[in-house]
Amino acid sequence: MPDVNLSVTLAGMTMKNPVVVASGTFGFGREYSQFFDLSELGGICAKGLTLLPREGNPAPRIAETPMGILNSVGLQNPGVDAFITEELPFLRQYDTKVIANISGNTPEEYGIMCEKLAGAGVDMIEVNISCPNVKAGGLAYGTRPELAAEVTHVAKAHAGQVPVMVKLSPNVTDITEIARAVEGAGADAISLINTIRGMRIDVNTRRPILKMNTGGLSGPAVLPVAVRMVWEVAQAVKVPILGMGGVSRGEDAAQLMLAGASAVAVGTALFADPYTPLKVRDGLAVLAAGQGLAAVRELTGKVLPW
Amino acid sequence: MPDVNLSVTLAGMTMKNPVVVASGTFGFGREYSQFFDLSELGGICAKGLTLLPREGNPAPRIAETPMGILNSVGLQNPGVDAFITEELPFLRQYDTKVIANISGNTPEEYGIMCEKLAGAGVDMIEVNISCPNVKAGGLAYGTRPELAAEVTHVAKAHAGQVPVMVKLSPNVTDITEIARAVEGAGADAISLINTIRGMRIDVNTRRPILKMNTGGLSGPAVLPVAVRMVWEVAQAVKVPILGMGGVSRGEDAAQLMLAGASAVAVGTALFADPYTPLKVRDGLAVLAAGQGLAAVRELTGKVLPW
Amino acid sequence: MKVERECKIVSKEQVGDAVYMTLEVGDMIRASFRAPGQFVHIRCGEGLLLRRPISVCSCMEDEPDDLLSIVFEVRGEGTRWLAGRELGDSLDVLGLAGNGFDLKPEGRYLLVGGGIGIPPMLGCAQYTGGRATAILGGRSRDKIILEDFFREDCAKVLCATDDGSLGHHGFVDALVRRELSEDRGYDGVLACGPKPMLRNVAKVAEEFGIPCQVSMEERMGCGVGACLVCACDMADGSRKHVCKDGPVFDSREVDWDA
Amino acid sequence: MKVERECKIVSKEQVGDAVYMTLEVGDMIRASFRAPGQFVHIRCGEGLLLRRPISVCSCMEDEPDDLLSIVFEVRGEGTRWLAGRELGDSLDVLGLAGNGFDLKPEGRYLLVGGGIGIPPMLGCAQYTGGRATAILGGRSRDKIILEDFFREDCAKVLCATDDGSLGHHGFVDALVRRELSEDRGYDGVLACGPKPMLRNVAKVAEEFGIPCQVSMEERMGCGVGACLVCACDMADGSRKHVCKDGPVFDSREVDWDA
Ligand SMILES: Cc1cc2nc3c(=O)[nH]c(=O)nc-3n(C[C@H](O)[C@H](O)[C@H](O)COP(=O)(O)OP(=O)(O)OC[C@H]3O[C@@H](n4cnc5c(N)ncnc54)[C@H](O)[C@@H]3O)c2cc1C
Ligand SMILES: Cc1cc2nc3c(=O)[nH]c(=O)nc-3n(C[C@H](O)[C@H](O)[C@H](O)COP(=O)(O)OP(=O)(O)OC[C@H]3O[C@@H](n4cnc5c(N)ncnc54)[C@H](O)[C@@H]3O)c2cc1C
Ligand SMILES: Cc1cc2nc3c(=O)[nH]c(=O)nc-3n(C[C@H](O)[C@H](O)[C@H](O)COP(=O)(O)O)c2cc1C
Ligand SMILES: Cc1cc2nc3c(=O)[nH]c(=O)nc-3n(C[C@H](O)[C@H](O)[C@H](O)COP(=O)(O)O)c2cc1C
Ligand code: FES
Ligand code: FES
Repeated sequence: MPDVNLSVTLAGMTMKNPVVVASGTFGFGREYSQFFDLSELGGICAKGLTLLPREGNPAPRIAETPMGILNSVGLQNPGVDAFITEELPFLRQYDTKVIANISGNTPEEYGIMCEKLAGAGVDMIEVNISCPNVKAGGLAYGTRPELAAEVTHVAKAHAGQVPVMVKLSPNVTDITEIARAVEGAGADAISLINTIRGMRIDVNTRRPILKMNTGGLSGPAVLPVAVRMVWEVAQAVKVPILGMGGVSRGEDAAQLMLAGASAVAVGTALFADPYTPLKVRDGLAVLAAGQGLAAVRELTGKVLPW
Repeated sequence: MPDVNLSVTLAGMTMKNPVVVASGTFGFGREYSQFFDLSELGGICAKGLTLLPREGNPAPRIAETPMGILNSVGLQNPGVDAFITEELPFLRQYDTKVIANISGNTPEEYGIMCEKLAGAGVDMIEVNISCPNVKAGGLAYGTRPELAAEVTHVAKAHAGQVPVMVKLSPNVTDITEIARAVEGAGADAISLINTIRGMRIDVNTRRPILKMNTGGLSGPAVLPVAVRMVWEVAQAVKVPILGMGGVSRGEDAAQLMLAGASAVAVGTALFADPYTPLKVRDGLAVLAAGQGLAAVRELTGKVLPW
Repeated sequence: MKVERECKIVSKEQVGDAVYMTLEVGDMIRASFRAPGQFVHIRCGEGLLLRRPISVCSCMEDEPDDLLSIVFEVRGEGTRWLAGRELGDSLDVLGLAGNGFDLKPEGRYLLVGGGIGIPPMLGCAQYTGGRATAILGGRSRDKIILEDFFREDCAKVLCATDDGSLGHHGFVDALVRRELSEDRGYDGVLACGPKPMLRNVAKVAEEFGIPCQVSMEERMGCGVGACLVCACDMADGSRKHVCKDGPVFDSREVDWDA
Repeated sequence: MKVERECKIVSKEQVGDAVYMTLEVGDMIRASFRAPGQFVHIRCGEGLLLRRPISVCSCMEDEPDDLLSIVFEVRGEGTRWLAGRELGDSLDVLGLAGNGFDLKPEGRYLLVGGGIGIPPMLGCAQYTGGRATAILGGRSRDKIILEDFFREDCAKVLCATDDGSLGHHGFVDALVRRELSEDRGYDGVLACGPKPMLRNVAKVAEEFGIPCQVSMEERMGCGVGACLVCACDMADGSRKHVCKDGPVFDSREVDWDA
């Protein structure tokens, strides 16, 4: 490997390299630990947690599309308490940052989860606001600036010293509006993009492939949308960005970093190749070295718009 | 070819088959007429017109992405008058429906263009509302229901007997809101999706590939988003739908039709294979025959959601 | 410990409508074999993001490379790509995944395979050293594949076809019922095939009070238990995962009405 | 009339860093040849949506199949795929596209090719039956490809390299200046190469009042003039399209500051 400094800092959290794994694609790390040492990762965004255990949606929960996949897992998870007692100690064995990802039905639920997780000692909390707000009639928090700000505010108030990163949904007219709202409400970092809503129909059975009819699109197909949104958000806010959406090579990660991301997450690409995060890291190092950089973090925000 | 009735009707306009070519990807038909007889097409959405001639944006105007492309042509066109005198007579030689696609800076411009085109005798007018509204500070008409409705209203008022189809942008939080607004304002049909905004960066030069920095994503990558949006719109409105976005095979077209489209458009896939529209048509016929249908139009809206 | 590695195709032949392939899989069997009924997760070209799960038909430890065979039918893009690979080509294989059947080498089992669910039962037959009875079912005679192999590795082989072109005219569960009523000495019923068949077989086994294990299918992402897409509804309302908790489940655990 | 067809690769060799391929193109030359300087638009595998434009190096009508040769360098994914094709493989070729150079077979032209812009000038040399002078430029000696072919088909061949490893030490425009001042008998200058080179060559030709045509590059979609992505800025503020109006333009038409 070339001699390039790989470490990056995201909202005060220093990672040994800029590659983390995306929430929901890596479980709580146990399975992929059979393939490589988790200490090689910059960080791990754990599977999305809710206050109480959830079984998620009925199967089929996945469909393939051109260079993408749709999923409709629907936040199956053992609940925040089981995460803290059963999963966190396992993750803590590794020398990597642990980022808990949370979803709530109400702002209060976000608050309770933040308090528990801050107490348990995670490195960062990623607040997923793509889930519907039950009180606001099922409207997703992530599509309305005032709701997004409210959730962020409550999360911050209960997270103590633990930095709060808010994860934005791409299913909006103007992502910068949401980004500014959560920054204004105190978010320490922003991650994006979550999945884009899509659908696939089996033309023979005439049934949607997913039992939920629609699901979230991820994978290489969405990379150009992710790059655009990271770039727009980077210009709109000052907080650091964790970029994701379709990364499968060092070059993809470099695009997101140039657009403004301080670090990147790899999700869907894991399913084709479990070693993708390490290959992305190495690819970034080679690319940075080839450009004569001393550190990979020098890429962040360095796009030269026309 | 199997013995299946291919004809479909879109807002009273009967087409010999459900496959049209998407605006901006087929010019005014002259070039692809070198490859096949344009009379084989259900219809032709001509390149987007503006009131006055426009040279469009500087190059590069295209970038490749995983199973997609980005474009930033920016409505280069000879203006509506030159279309009527130079291009329409050429298109009229063929036994196919001619759909003019228009973009304006103000509602008034849409009105003037509709009047001219209705007078010249096009079969349908497709109103592109993805362009920024100069008066409303550059906000795209297609992202605000009230603006979309205003443009539709003015277009309808000036289009006489010619049906008006409004083309929706997918870059919105809730596509059904826009669809209902344009239906309410009198749209005879709705077409979707236009391109999704994206970006690609050359990691070596650190420049966006497109001179405009960002552009519109199209091609197979967007198919699942198109299917989802057509399905949502089909449930929200009663007017017929022209579905598009990533169609390259009969199966893709069938997905859009099952989701609710009465006809489909093929765009980006033409660049890889000029014969795609005919292959999509034939693929649809085979698929419908395989399902024992007497007519391809029986597919429309027949998805069986779970 | 699971592995992901390039595995060379060392034999390929057509069996009925299906393709039979043998792969050199390095130390994959030594490293991750647990029981017959596990599967491999195979990458089908650069253009497809998702691997395809295919059951292990039979496998053996060997030097320098363990050997593993799979049998699959062309259903869509991925299996079409797979069927196009030739002798000497390499496949990107992740495995062995899943748990397989819970069975004792010295046990006596009634193995039930339907259609493309037949091949994984061969591994069970071999594992239990000739003691098993196999019931193979399919739509018609040409869907009953690998019968000769089963005759080699089983005490008894029965066939059923929907159209009566081979063996019993009807479904396998009728043969299961006959066999269980004539012979009370089975330690269990192990089944793989389409869900309606599994449900019917499970019902018969339950009637006779014989434990029954079924191999379930579901669309997969990671194949290792991390992404949670391959949910299988359980009778108790919970959801387990085919790739990690399965693909084999106790028939009484499964919610057959889901 | 343009065609899109499968074309068999009947020769393939390495020339310097570039790949030289000859294709059997059916009646493509008979149907669509206009002049040297046209290009073909080649599909580079299923995974890439956009075809890649490659200039015709030389071509000839033949029976049963016309022959066409291309020379290309590996720059990215598409050309890497192309370079991986072997003798006997088929390529999906759309062509001939574009207009080519406006030249008379009996004219005397100064042909200027830089780097991978050298090959298309060979077609011009052959078309004008040995009367042309060729000036070939490149970074170093190994970038000057096809020199022997040019010697066969030209009255005179001059070379320039940035590093002086072959011929004149410096840029081609110095040789153009020398040649035009020594020989007033040229009907025109025809050039293909990187944009800065084209601009400099055009400037020199203009000084001498000799008409100059340049072959421009731009990223393409359809390759036939329908999608309007391949815009080239003109001096008069309009935008023309490389694939349809070009790739060859009169040097005075082009906006060199864009
Ligand atoms: C544990 C397990 C073991 C299997 N063993 C075998 C075997 O030994 N032989 C065999 O022929 N088939 C087997 N299958 C089914 C096989 O995985 C599918 O036929 C195959 O995935 C179809 O892929 P495709 O690309 O050809 O079809 P497509 O329909 O194009 O596939 C599209 C997507 O749907 C998924 N999919 C489609 N059908 C199935 C299915 N029945 N089960 C799971 N995913 C599906 C694919 O994996 C892919 O992600 C098994 C499935 C599972 C879950
Ligand atoms: C009219 C014309 C004639 C050409 N003739 C030749 C030739 O004879 N030999 C040769 O080696 N090259 C030629 N080129 C350049 C050649 O088209 C590019 O090198 C090639 O497209 C790069 O594709 P890629 O996939 O390897 O690179 P990538 O960078 O991966 O390509 C990504 C995209 O950018 C486009 N692109 C990248 N570079 C260029 C470029 N310089 N010009 C146009 N599009 C580009 C590609 O077509 C593709 O759409 C010509 C270009 C044009 C416009
Ligand atoms: C199977 C699956 C499950 C996911 N679950 C979650 C989740 O629980 N919480 C969350 O914030 N994002 C979730 N995501 C979104 C990813 O974290 C990521 O934002 C998205 O997939 C884009 O990245 P990718 O293209 O690299 O996969 C999930 C994605 C997939 C594919
Ligand atoms: C090069 C290009 C130019 C386009 N120009 C227009 C246009 O002028 N007006 C318009 O309404 N849509 C335009 N579009 C959008 C297409 O009509 C279509 O909505 C979109 O490309 C999705 O379909 P596809 O994936 O089949 O290409 C253009 C698309 C492309 C690729
Ligand atoms: S496929 Fe990922 S958990 Fe089963
Ligand atoms: S590439 Fe489409 S107009 Fe030139």
